[in-house]
Amino acid sequence: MKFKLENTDETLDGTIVKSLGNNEFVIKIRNHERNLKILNMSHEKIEFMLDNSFHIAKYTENSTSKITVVVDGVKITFNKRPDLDNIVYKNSGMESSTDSQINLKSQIPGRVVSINVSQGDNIKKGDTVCVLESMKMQVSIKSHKDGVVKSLKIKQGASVAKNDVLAEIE
Amino acid sequence: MKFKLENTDETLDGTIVKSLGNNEFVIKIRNHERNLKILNMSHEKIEFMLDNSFHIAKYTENSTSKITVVVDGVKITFNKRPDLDNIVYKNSGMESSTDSQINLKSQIPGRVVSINVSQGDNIKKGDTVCVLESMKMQVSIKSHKDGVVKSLKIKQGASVAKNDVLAEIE
Amino acid sequence: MIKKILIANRGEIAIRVIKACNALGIKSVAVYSDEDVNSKHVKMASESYHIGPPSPSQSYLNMEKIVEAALNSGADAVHPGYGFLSENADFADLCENKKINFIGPSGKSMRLCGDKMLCKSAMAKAKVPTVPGSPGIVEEVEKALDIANNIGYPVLLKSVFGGGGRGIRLVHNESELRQAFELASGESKAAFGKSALFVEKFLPKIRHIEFQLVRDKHGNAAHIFERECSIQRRHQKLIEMSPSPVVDQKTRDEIGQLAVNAAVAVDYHNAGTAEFLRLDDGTFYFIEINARLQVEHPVTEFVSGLDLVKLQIDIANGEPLPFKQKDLKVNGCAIECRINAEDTFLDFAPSTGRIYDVNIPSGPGVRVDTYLYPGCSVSPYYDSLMAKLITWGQNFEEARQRMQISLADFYIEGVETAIPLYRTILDTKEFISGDLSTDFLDRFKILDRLRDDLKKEASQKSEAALAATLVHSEFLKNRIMAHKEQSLRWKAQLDRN
Amino acid sequence: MIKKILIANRGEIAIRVIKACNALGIKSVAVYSDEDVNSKHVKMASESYHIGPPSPSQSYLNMEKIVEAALNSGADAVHPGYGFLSENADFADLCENKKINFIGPSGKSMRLCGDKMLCKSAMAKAKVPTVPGSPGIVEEVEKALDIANNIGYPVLLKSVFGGGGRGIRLVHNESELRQAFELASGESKAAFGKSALFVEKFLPKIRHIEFQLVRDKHGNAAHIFERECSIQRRHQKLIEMSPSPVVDQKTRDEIGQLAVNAAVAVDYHNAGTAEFLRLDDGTFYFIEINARLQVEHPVTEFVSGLDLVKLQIDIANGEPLPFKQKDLKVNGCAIECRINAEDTFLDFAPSTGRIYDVNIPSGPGVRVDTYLYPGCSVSPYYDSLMAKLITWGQNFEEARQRMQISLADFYIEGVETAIPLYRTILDTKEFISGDLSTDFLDRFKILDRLRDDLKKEASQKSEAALAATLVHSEFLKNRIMAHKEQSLRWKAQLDRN
Repeated sequence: MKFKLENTDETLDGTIVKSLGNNEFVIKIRNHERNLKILNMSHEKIEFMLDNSFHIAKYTENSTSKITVVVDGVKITFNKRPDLDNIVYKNSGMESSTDSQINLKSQIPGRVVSINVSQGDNIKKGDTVCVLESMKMQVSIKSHKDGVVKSLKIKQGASVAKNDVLAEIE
Repeated sequence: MKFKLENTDETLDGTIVKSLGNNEFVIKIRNHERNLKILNMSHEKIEFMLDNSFHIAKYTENSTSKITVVVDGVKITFNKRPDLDNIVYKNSGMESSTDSQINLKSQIPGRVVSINVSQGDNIKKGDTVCVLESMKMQVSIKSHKDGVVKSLKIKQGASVAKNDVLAEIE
Repeated sequence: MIKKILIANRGEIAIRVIKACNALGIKSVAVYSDEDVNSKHVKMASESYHIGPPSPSQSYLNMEKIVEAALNSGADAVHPGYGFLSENADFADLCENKKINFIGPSGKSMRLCGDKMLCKSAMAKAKVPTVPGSPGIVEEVEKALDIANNIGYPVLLKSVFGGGGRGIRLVHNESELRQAFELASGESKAAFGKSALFVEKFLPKIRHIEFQLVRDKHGNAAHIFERECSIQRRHQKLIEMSPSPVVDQKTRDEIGQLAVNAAVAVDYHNAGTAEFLRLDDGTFYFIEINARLQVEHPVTEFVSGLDLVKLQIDIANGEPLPFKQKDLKVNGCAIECRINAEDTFLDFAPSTGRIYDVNIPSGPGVRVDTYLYPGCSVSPYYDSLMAKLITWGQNFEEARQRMQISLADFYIEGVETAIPLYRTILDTKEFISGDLSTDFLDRFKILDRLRDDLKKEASQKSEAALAATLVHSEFLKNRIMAHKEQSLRWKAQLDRN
Repeated sequence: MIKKILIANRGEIAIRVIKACNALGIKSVAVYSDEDVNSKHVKMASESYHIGPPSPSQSYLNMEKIVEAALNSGADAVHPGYGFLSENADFADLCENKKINFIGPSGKSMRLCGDKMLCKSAMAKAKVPTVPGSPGIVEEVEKALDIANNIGYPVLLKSVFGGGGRGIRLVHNESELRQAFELASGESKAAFGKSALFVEKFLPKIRHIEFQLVRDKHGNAAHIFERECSIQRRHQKLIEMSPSPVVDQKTRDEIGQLAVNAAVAVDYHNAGTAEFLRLDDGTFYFIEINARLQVEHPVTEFVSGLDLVKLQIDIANGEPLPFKQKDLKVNGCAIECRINAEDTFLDFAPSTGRIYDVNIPSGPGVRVDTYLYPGCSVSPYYDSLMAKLITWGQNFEEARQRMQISLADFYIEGVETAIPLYRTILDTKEFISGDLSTDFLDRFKILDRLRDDLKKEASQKSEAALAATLVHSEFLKNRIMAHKEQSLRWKAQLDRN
C-alpha cells in the first residue's frame, strides 16, 4: 500500500510481509524489512515494538480517503490515495481555498455575542459575520469569501460547537 | 436496615427516606436525616455528595452476609446480619481460631522453594510446612494446627496464588 | 487564627489552595457552578457548596452567593485565588463586613492599585518611576503637545476608558498628535460623555519583568525576587521564569526596593506583584500592582523555597513575616509554561471539550499544578488555563532541559495546547541566550519554526505511523471477514428454521 | 562522552535513569524480561531489548545477555541502578573488558567494599572507626575471649558466611562465648569446610545514619550530607530523611570527612554511600560502603539541589566534580517514604497483582518516583518497591506536613501498602521529636497505634460507607426488578410463539 503523508508531502509505501505468530509480524517499509510486535491492541489504540522501539498509536480518523493516527503524541495523517488527494495539512496554517464552499463554519466552540450581518447582505471576504465568546475571549468570525448572506444559522446568545455552520454565503 | 461495622464493632442503622428526583435522596442514618446526591454511579463505584461532602466509594465484596466498600480509600466492612455474625476484621491482626479448618492456605503469592513435610506426617501447630519465595523474600508457611498431613497441593518450583490451598491437615 | 477557608475560585488554583489548607490542618470549602459538579476541586475540599449556573456572573462572580456559602459552612476566611473576584474591592469589603477574613489586601488598597491615575500619582510621590508621560488626564491638546515634546516621539495617546489594547493610538509627530487628539476626544465624549486622555511614551521593544512582594499588617515588607514574563501572546503570559537573565543582584536589590516602596505607597498587605517594563538600555518602569496571588507564583516558590499561599494565610492571620529581606537568596532557576486549552494555529483560539486521556509529567525538579484527570472536561465558560508545568534546576540550562523532557512527557488527549510551541521556543538559540521581549513570537517568526519542527517530527514518526496503519487495516480486514462468516452462519441457521 | 546508556535494571530506578538521559540528550536503552513487556521503563526508553524469562537469574542478573544487548544497541555505557548487578564486581569488569563504560566504581574497588574483612582493615588503616571487635577472623576461642573482655560484654559472634541476621549469636559472658564459639565453629566447618568467625560489640539501640559521597576519577571527593534511615522493618529501610535530627554542622563536617576518607581508602569513584551506626552517646561507627546509587538518593537531591544520576554520568565521563565541599549547604529538609507492595499486618509479606487504579500525589515540594500506572502489574518476581514518595520543606515540620497530605492523596488499588502505617508514624510525637532508632516500630508499639488509627478512620467514614451501601442495595433491587420484568416479557413472548 502507498500512503502520502499530509504533514510533509512525503510518500511512503508499506506492506505486511508475513506473520511470525505470537503477535509478531515482518513488515516492509520503504523496502526495509522491520519487525513489529503487538503488545496491546484495541480498535482505537495499539501498543507495539517496531524493531526495538516502543510506540503507542491511537486511531482518530479513518475514512475511505484518509487515516489519522496519533503516534507517541504526534498527529499524522495519511492520504490513502496519494495520486488523487491534495488536502492541505491543517497544522500547516495554510487554509485551502474555500471560495467554492457555501458554509461558513466555526473553528471554535463558543457563545454568539453579536451577529453583524443580515440575510441578503452583500459582504466581502474578511468582513465580520459574527462575534463568538469563549473562555473570556471574543473572537470575530470573518467571511471566507465575497458573496451574499443566503441564511444565518445562529441566534444571539446561543452556543455553537466547533464546526457548526454559522451562515451560508453564496 | 441495620449494619454492624466489622472494623470497630459499632452498629449503624440507615434507610432511604425518599427520592427527591434528579439523583438526590433523603436518607436517615442514626436517626439523622441527610441529603445524598449521586454524581456518578456504576455497579462497582459511586461518587456522591453526602450533605456538603464529596465521597467516592468502591464496592469490592458483596455476599449475603457482608458488604465491603472502600470509601475515600478506607476499607469498611459491614455485616448485614449483625446478630449472627462475628467475623474478625482482617486488619485487626487477630486471626480467628482456625483449628476446625482443614485447609492450610497461602496468605501470599509466591514460588514454592521447598516442601518440608510429607503426606501422612504428624505435625504440630507452628511447624513449617513449606517455604515460599516472593519479591526476593523467603517466607515459611507454618501449620495452623496440630494434625496429620492428609494431602499436599503444591509442587516444588510451582507458583501459588494468594489464598491457594497448600495442604490439608486433619 | 483561621480554621476554615472558603476558596472563591475553581480549577488549578482552587486545588493549590486546598492543598495548602490540608498541609496546615485548615478545613477547606469549595464552591462550584453546575458546570463544575465533576471538577477536581469539588472532590478534594472538606466541604463543597453549589453556587449557581455555569455563567461566571451567576456563580464565581456572585458575591452574595459566595458569602452565603462562607457563612453557611462556618468558614472564617475567604481565599479569592486569581481572576474572578480576587481584585474586586467591593468583595473584599463585603467579606470584612461579614467578619470573614479576606485573604488579600484591604478594599481601600485594592482600589488604589486598580485605578491607573491614582496609582500613578501615588507612585510619583513614592518616587517609583512610571512610564514617562502626562501625570494625569490631559484636557487640552497644547498640554499633550508639550508633554510629547518633552518625552520625545513616538508617543501613545490612551483613553482611561480603554484597556487590553483598545482606545490606544500611536503617533509619530505633532500633526499626528493634533489629529489623533481631536478624534479620540470626540469618540470618548460620544461614548462616555467626557474625554479622559493621557499621553505615554511609546516603548518599542520591552521585557515584562515583575517583582513578587509580601507585606504584613505590621508594615514589614520584602520582595521575593523578579520573574521575567516576556514570552507572551496577545499581552497574555505564556512562559515565566525566575530569575530573569538580565537582572543581576545589584539590579534586583534596586528594583526590588522600588517594588517594596510601591507596596508601601498603596498600604498593601498580602502577597502581590509589582509589574515593570524593562527597556533594552536597562531602564525599568513600574506599570501596576497585581493585588493577588499570581498564576506564575510557583516559579518564585521554587527559587525561594517559600510557600506563598501559606505566607498569604499567615499574613491574613496578622502574623509578622518570618524573614527579612537579607535572609532571601535566589536558589537556582525555575521556568513555568502555561498549558492552555487553545489552538496555536488558530491564533490561540479556545479549544474545549472532554479530556480522554492525560499523562502528567514528573521527576526531579518537576511540579505540575493542574485540575486535569482522565475523563474531565475543559469548559468554555472559564479561562483556558488547564495546567502549569514548572521545572527547577541548579541553573537555567538544567531547568530548561527538565522543561523540555517534561513537555515531551505531557500528553493531553482531547484539546489543542501550546505544548509543541513551547518545545520549539525552548530550543531556539534566542530563548537559550535570554534574548526575550514581549514580541518574541513575531520577532523570531516562531510559528514558522514550529511548522518546520512539526514537519520534522511527523517525518520521524511516519514509519511507526505507517506500521500502525498497516496493522489496523489488517485488523479491520479480519474483523470484516469474521463478521461475514458469522452472517453466513446466521443465514444458514435462518434457512434451517 | 557517553551518548547511549543501557540501563541494566527495571522499575522506578530504570525510569529515573531514563529521565536523566532524556534531559541530557543521551539515548537510553531498556532491557526487559517476559514479565516486564508492559512495564513503563520499556515504553519510555529510546530502545528496548528483551533479555529472557521472568526469573532474575535468567534476565536482570544475566550478565552475558545484558552485555549482548548493550553491544547490539551500540550503547557506550551501562547504568546498573541498585540491586541486581549493581554491586557485582564481575559485571563491572565484564563491561570494561567489552569497552562499555560501567557507571559505578571499578571492579577492584567494588570487591574491597563487598568484603567485610578487607574493608574493615582498609578502614582501620584510614583511621575510620568501625564497630569495636576483632580486626579480622578469630581462629581460637582464647583470642575471642581476650577481645570480648577488651570491648566489654555483651558481644556478637558472627560468621563471615552469614548475612541478614543469619549466623549471629548474642553472648553475655565468658561461658556463653566459649559455648557459642564451639557450636558456631562446628557448624561453620560442617557447612563451609572452615570456620570464619569474628567478634563485634553488641549495640542495643542504634540509629542508621549514612553519608552520600561522590568521588571523581581525579581523586576529588565530597560528601553530600547525611541521611537518617532509622525507621526500618526487618533491617530494611522504610523512611529516610535528610538532614538527621541528631546531626549538627560540626558532626556533619566530622563524620562527612570520615566518609570521604572511607571512599579514598577503597579508591572509590562514582556516587556512593558510607553507612554508619550511631549510638545514643553520639558515637559513630562505619559499617560499609554501598557501591552504587541508593534507593533513597532523592532526599539528598532535594536538600542539595544536585542531580546524582547526572553526577554519576559526569564522573563516568571522566569529568571533575563541579563543586567543592565548601560549596555544599543543606537546604531545608526532605523525607522519603518507600511505597512497597506488602501487607503491614502480615509481617510485611509481599502483596502482588494488578493495579486497578492509582492516584499519584503532587504539589509544591512533592516528588514521586514510580513505575505505577493504572492497569500495570506488580510482579512477584522482583522486589516490592513500587514507588518512592519524597517531600521537601523549608524545615522538618513543613516536609512532614507535605508528606502527610501526600500520603493521604496516594491511592493504590490492587495491593496492600504501608501508607496507613506511615500516616500513623508521621503523627507520633516520637517521630516528630526525632526519637528514632532501628527498633522504632517495636519500641513504640506502632502497629497497635496503627490499629487504633484505622478504627478511628473507619468510624469517621462509616456514615458515608453506609450511605453508599444503601444506594447500592437500592440499585441492585431495581436491577433485579428490571430483570424480572424483562423475564416476564420474554416469557410472554415465548408463550405467544
